[in-house]
Amino acid sequence: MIDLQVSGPLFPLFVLIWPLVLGLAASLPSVRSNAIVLLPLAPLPALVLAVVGPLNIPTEAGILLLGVTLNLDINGTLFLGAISGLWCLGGIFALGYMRMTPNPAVFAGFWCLTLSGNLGVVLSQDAGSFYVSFAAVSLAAYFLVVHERTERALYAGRIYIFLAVVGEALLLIGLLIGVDAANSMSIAKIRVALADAPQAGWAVFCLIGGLGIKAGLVPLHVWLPLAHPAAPTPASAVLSGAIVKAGIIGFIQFLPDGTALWPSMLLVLGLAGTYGAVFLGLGQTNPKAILAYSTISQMGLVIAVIGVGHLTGNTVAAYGAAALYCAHHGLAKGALFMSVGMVGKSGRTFMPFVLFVTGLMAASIAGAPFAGGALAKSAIKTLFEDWALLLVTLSGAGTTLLLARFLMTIASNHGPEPDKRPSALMSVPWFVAVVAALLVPWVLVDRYSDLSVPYLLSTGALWDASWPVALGLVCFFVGLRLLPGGFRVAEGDIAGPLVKSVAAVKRMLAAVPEPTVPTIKGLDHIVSASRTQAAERRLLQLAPICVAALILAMLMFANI
Amino acid sequence: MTAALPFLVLMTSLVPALATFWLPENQAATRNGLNLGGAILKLVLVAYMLYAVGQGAVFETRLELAPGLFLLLRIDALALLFVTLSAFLWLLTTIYAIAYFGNGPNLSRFFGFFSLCVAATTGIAFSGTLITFFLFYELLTLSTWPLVVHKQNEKSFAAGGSYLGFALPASAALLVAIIWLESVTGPIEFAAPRELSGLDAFDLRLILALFVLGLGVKAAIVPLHGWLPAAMAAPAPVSALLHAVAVVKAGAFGIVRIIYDVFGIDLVSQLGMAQPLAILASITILYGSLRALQQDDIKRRLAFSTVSQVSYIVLGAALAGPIAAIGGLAHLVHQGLMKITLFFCAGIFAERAGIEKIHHLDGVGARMPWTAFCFSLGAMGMIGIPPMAGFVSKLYLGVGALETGAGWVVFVLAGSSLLNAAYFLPLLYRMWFLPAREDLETQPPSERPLGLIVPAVVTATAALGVGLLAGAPISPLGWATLIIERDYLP
Amino acid sequence: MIDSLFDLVLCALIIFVAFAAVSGRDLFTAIVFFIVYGLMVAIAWLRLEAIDVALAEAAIGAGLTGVLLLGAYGRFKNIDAARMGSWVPLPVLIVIALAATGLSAAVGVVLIALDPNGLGLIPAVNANIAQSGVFNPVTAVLLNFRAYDTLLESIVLVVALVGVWTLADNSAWGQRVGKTQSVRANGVLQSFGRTLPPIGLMIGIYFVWAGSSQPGGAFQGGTILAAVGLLSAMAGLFPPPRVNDARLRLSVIAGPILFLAVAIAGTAWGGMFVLPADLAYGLILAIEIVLALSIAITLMLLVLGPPEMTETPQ
Amino acid sequence: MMTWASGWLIYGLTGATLIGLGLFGFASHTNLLRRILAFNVVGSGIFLVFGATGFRVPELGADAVPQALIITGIVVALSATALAVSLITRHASLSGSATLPDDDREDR
Amino acid sequence: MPSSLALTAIIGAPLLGFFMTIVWSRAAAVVASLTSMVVLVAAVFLAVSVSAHGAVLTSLGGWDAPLGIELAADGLSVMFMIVSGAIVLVVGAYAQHEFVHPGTETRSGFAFWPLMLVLLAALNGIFVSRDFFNLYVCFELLTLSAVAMVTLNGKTESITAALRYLLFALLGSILYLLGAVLLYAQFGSLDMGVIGQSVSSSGAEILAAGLMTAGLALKTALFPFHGWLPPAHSGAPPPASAMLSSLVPKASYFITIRLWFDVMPELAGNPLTLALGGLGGAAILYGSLQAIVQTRLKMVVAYSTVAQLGYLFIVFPLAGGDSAAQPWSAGAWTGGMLHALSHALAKSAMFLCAGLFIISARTDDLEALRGIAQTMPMTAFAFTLAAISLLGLPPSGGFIAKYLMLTSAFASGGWIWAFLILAGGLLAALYLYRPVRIMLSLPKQPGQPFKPISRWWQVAPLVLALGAVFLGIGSNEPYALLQIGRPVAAETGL
Repeated sequence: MIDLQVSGPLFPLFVLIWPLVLGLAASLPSVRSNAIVLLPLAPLPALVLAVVGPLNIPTEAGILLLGVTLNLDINGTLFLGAISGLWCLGGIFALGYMRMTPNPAVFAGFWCLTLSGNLGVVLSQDAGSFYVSFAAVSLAAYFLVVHERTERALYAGRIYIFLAVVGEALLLIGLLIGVDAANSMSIAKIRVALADAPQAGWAVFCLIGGLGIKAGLVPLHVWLPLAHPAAPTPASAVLSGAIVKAGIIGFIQFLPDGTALWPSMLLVLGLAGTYGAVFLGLGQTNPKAILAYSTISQMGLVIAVIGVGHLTGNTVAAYGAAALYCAHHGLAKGALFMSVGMVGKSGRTFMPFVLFVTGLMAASIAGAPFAGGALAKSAIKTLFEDWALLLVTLSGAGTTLLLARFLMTIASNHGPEPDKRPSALMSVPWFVAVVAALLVPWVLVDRYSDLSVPYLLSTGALWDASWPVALGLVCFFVGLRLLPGGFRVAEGDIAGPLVKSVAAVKRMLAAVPEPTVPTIKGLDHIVSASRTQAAERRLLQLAPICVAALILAMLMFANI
Repeated sequence: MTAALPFLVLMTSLVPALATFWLPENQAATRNGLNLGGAILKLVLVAYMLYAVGQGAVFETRLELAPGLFLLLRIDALALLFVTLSAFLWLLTTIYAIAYFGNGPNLSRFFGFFSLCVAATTGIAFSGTLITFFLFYELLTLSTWPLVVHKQNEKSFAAGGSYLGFALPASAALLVAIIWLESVTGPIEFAAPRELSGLDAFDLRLILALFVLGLGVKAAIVPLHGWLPAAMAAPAPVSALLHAVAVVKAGAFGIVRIIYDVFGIDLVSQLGMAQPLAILASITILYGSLRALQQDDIKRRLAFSTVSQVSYIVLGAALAGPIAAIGGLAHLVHQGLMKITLFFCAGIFAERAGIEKIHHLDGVGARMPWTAFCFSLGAMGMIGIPPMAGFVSKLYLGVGALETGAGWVVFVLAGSSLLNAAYFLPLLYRMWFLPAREDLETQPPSERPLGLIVPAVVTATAALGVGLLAGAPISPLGWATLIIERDYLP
Repeated sequence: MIDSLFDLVLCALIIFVAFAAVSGRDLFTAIVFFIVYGLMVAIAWLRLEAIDVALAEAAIGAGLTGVLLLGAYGRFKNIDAARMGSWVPLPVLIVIALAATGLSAAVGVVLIALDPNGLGLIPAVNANIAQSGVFNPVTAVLLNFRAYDTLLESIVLVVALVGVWTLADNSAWGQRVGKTQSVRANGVLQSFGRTLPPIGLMIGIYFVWAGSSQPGGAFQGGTILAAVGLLSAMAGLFPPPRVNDARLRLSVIAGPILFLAVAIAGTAWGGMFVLPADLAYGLILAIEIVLALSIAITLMLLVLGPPEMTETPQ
Repeated sequence: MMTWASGWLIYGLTGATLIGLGLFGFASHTNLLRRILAFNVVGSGIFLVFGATGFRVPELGADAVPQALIITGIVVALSATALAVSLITRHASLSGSATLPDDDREDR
Repeated sequence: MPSSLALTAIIGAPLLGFFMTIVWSRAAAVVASLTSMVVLVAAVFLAVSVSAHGAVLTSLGGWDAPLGIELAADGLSVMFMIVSGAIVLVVGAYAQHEFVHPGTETRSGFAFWPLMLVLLAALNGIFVSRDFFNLYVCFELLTLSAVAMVTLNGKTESITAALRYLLFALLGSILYLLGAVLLYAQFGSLDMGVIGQSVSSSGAEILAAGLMTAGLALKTALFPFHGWLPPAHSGAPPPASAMLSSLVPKASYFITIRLWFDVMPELAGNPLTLALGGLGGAAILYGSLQAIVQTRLKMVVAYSTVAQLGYLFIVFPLAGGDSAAQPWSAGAWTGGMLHALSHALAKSAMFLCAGLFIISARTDDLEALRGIAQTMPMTAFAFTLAAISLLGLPPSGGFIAKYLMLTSAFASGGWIWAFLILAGGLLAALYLYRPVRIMLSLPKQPGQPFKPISRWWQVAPLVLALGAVFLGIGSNEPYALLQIGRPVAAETGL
């Protein structure tokens, strides 16, 4: 018998395969038109695994790929839970939001594939399956981005796929070096080996690049503000809430302990993203684009956390905090994107409620007191010191500013029919996401940081949470007064020049000629048949001379 | 039985080839039966050999051509890797070709030479001596030409001329290399590598360079690749043969043989030839991709893609490390599966919908879903998107490169992946996302007969499968590992 | 001394005449000088005690070759002077002259360096002539010791004849050979043609018969017979034969075929070309006679040339 | 002892001279008939050399083998001459030229 | 005894056939076929006998050398006889369609058969003769029959070509004869064996050898004496061309080889071998270039002969001179001989193909042959097979020959010869590719401009081409046979 070489619990494998099965099922003719129904079902096993799953019991399947190893550690559980939860909610939301969408089967199929990849990124403990998962999540998401097939969506898709492929390539380099250094596919071993391998610098650089593209690391972020607005809202929600996290997970998985240049770089780039995205986001008019920049900003913060964790050598705390922050951000950002969908389907009467809940969510992300976000923010703040701490704290103001701008933008976007209310299939998952975002950190904060709930309810902590938000609001209103029309930044800021330069390189290459076999046509002129033939036939006259010469040569040189 | 087995396997292709030549044009059933029967019989024999060789058996047939000039057929694991691929693809391509040509003209000639090509490829794979290799290599050159010019129009003849224009000087170089080497060492058998100390290092380098020159034409190493894009003038089954079953593979396989069984990795490294060869392969990888990017014709684009991809195999050999070698050898199969899928599909596009240019592909995905889907799978494999097979090769190559200290190669691999994406994704994009041409709309093309689409589906599935199940011992990767670990590692 | 002087003068004359033949101003002069040259060389052969060769040279080298050349010259009447050919350009001429001189000198040097007492195969011939069946050593060599050469030589003549015939017009095939002559009645040729043949016939037959013991033989005799035949034909005594006349063809090959048959029959006596000593004389004589006839006819036909379409003579 | 006055050598050297003379004529004329004539001069020169070397010891008479071979040679030369003359005649009647086309500069 | 009978038959039978075809021209084709069959059988019988008992030697008339003439058959001559017998047999079968006319006898219908048979006799005579003067007579026989064959179609160009051929050949004969005369003067013998035993490097020998070599080179059409060959071979009727191009130059080459390897190897200094090899190399390059620019198929094939004959002279530097005693000498020599044989087969096949094309298309203008492969696939295939052998591609006889020569070239460090051999192969690819391509192209007009040709007729060239290929596949026996009687005892093996 063929040895399947499987050991450990099979359920994690099922978690990954189940969405794929559903995805394939979507292509069945009988399912095709109602394929959206499958969306909420796909992440359910993962959710179960996250809730009840055993920790740190690896699953190994030797014959799959290059030997698949899956495992769930404590941070992974959180990521898995948040991600699968959001995917689940997004799926339900889609049931309501995308009832009449064209090609539901394609959407569902790739939704499931993306999901599977996303979950795989969390679970994978070997470079092969991580890469496969990462590729799945990156590339399949393309289909979510371009689902509506509009010019804009296709353009966004092009930029997205370009960066995704570049990211894959960079990731591949990093993985290759890592696998070689570790002489193993195991991510844990790679992480250790990369600490002092000869080409580790290259590897880490490429890993940061490849993963950073997904995580919206500045300056590789350009795809987010293009892709998010283009995608259907449920897709935007999972893109921003869950898919982006794949990069962060990668950082946590691969980055080795070390005190090289790169932790500082992460810190600087992260903070630059945090603030730069706020500025660029304020120049947007599309609410989803604003949210996308907000995601860049928030992820910048997480990246800075990872950087600082490595700088201080306190990676365990930093990863825990980052996981918590990501979990909250994922749910909250998902909820905010759903809000955009809700707004479109809501009449004037239902709007205040939507706006209120949305504001609540925005406040949570900004870190307003009592909200889950505040806890997450507190958790990461413990890692920073001095100026960095100040910058992180102040970023709350920036977030407030940006999200205030968001609220202002959606406030006028309600639907035309005054009494229209979104279906329950939309509002329920939306509401669940909001509640989860607000509550989950309260439940988990003590597991993922040194902080305790009582401390967080202390006045000092509340003040620390409040003033940046207040400052942000003040800035917002001052800004409104000073610049009533705002300012404009193109979606995807530097994407345009990027496209042009690629086209120019392509044109240059086309000018290089291609080697071919030389033709022999010119020979006719060199060897003029008629002339040489006449000459050679006349050689009869020269024959005696040649004969004499031959004999002379023999006489002179023969072996006498 | 065992002594005759290599000969028998060779005959499974050679006998149908020679018999087919004499069949009247209208005996289609006999012709198809002969060729399919041969292919199936061969697969059965190959399956048996896979089992036996996996257990450590070696088969040999030895014939004397002229005094001291042996025709030695020897089946080892490496030979079997190549033969398995070509036997499998031969069957599929035959099915495809039967459907493709229908009642076209000159089919006896076509299938005769086609099977002859496969026989030559089998011979190349089984060659146990340099001269045997050369004989079959030339037989391949000659039997391919009638296929390239099958359409007998100006363009095919230009392609055929280009093919011979590259291949014949290359044969000369190969012959010089073989004779030069053997004039010092005596006849060389792969299984018993000679002590090459009779030659000084400079001569050895020159000989190796000549070998590369001679084999590089078929392996389409830049700048010897010019014939391959031109050869796309041939019908699709021929392209499949050129790009996947036989020709380019023969060149790459030859380079592997030379490096591993004639010189030995250590000597190649000592001579300082490994790195230049790796650089050459890398340049080819990138150059082919860059060229592919500029092509407007689907088959030309695919051809340049082959230029790029085949050098992965060469690269694997040139890196002179076990892991890279495994990657290269696995890629021999992987590339074959993926590229043949692409050419099958390109053939269906051209034959059934008249699609030859890239901009004609718009919206074809919905009208020819199976074809487009298989094409997409193949393309993704080429890019190296996991879990398609291409990724596995790349991973091994990259790791192997790092292992031998050639870290720069990983950037080549990554760059190549990017470029592959750059020239394949627009095709997929057009197929799936752009609106269809009007005539496609009004007269949706058929993907029938089944003989056309089924082989494509099978190869696409196989390309996916060998990636998904790469860890299995009988996957190409597993087999390549067996080859390297059992036969080439001390 | 006087002998040597004679030799020197003769040689000087030969060279002078040869020079005139090679470089004579016009073609006709050259041919005439060539015939003279042939006769003088025949005298030289007499001085070298090679009477058989002298006969052959006079009959064939000078006579028949001269006739052939003169006949061809007659066909050149219609050719423009401009297309009669000329010398090659002077520089080439000089080089050719130098090369030719060098070659002559080389041969000369070699001759001088030869062993002056070289006997060649004289002892061998003398030792074996008794078994050859004939007394003339030259005939012994020709028809016994090296009979194979002679057989081939006789075949060369036939091949040349086939070659000459091949040059006919397709439409002329089956016609009479040669350009039919119209002879003036009672002209010189005709009276010659009436008187000379009987004499020639006698001489020819004598040569053939004498060949076995004295100088003479099939070729010389055959040549004279051929001359007789030619003269008779030109005099209109008998019409030239038709090219596809079976008797004609048979007579052309009769000699060689008999020769070959005897040669093959030799295998019965121990090997090809073996002639048993007691039968040798008779066989050789038979071969000589038949061969001479065949040679005569072949030579005559060679001179007459391929069949040409002409009106029948009045 | 060899002397310059030895009869055979005089004829031998004459033959050598004739060879050169004939070759010169053969190569230097473009007229075909003259070439054939020159060819015959070369031939008889060679035969003379042959015959002369067979007469090196006059006391024993002439060597019969060269004589026989010379006779054979003369007949062979005649055969060749006959074929050549026929060819030349035929060529002349077809092309109106007594030379080969490439040799005949006026022809072009 | 039976083997000397075979030796007799090999010359006697075609001579007998010659006579019979003259008087009995109605049955000429049958006589010719029977005769060449007898010759072939005798040659094969001789081959068996030679390989079993070594070279066969017989004295004609019971007179041993030096007085008499000796014939000998060793491996080399037997191989040449087999190949020429086979070629003549096939050509004869082919020519039945071209030179047999029912009803009244025609000029070419009469002349072809005796000429063919006497050509065969002359060839065999040359291959077995040990006597230099006898060789002269055989050469004259060969020359006259070959020249006569050139004139068979009666066109002005053919007459001109024949005339030029005759002049070159006569010059060659006469130089050779002078050489033979000088040898007799020096040694008192014309026998190869007698002379070979007493070579002393005297002036007479050197002059004689030089004259003979020059004369033979003229007859072999060695560059630059090749000017007569292309017009003669392309002007003759195709069956005649087939024999002229494949066999006739080989005869004089054969004697050149005998002269320098059997009789006087001591005289072959490096300058001589280099000069011959150099001329051979020049022939390869020049002939190939000319072949490339020709516009008529037969001219391409004829110039190809010029080039291919060049290979034969590369044997001299590789196996003669200082190389003679080296281990690689055997390979080079054998390679050269195999090349001569495989070229003979391939070239005769090509000319027969050309002949069929001419009959079908009424011209051999390359452009006019466009698409002829559709009408005559078998002939086109035969042409291509022959081309493969000429290119020296495996597994043909041409390949084995070139392989052996290249091996020797490398072993001896003779780079330049290796280069020439390879360059010749590549150039051959250039000049043979064009006709093949044109034949296989689709015709310009859809109509059928070609006259169909019976399949049986097309078999003839195919048989010869296959012979060239099988000479490579089964080169074991020929290789062994060629070694028998080879004078220099160097190592065998590749």
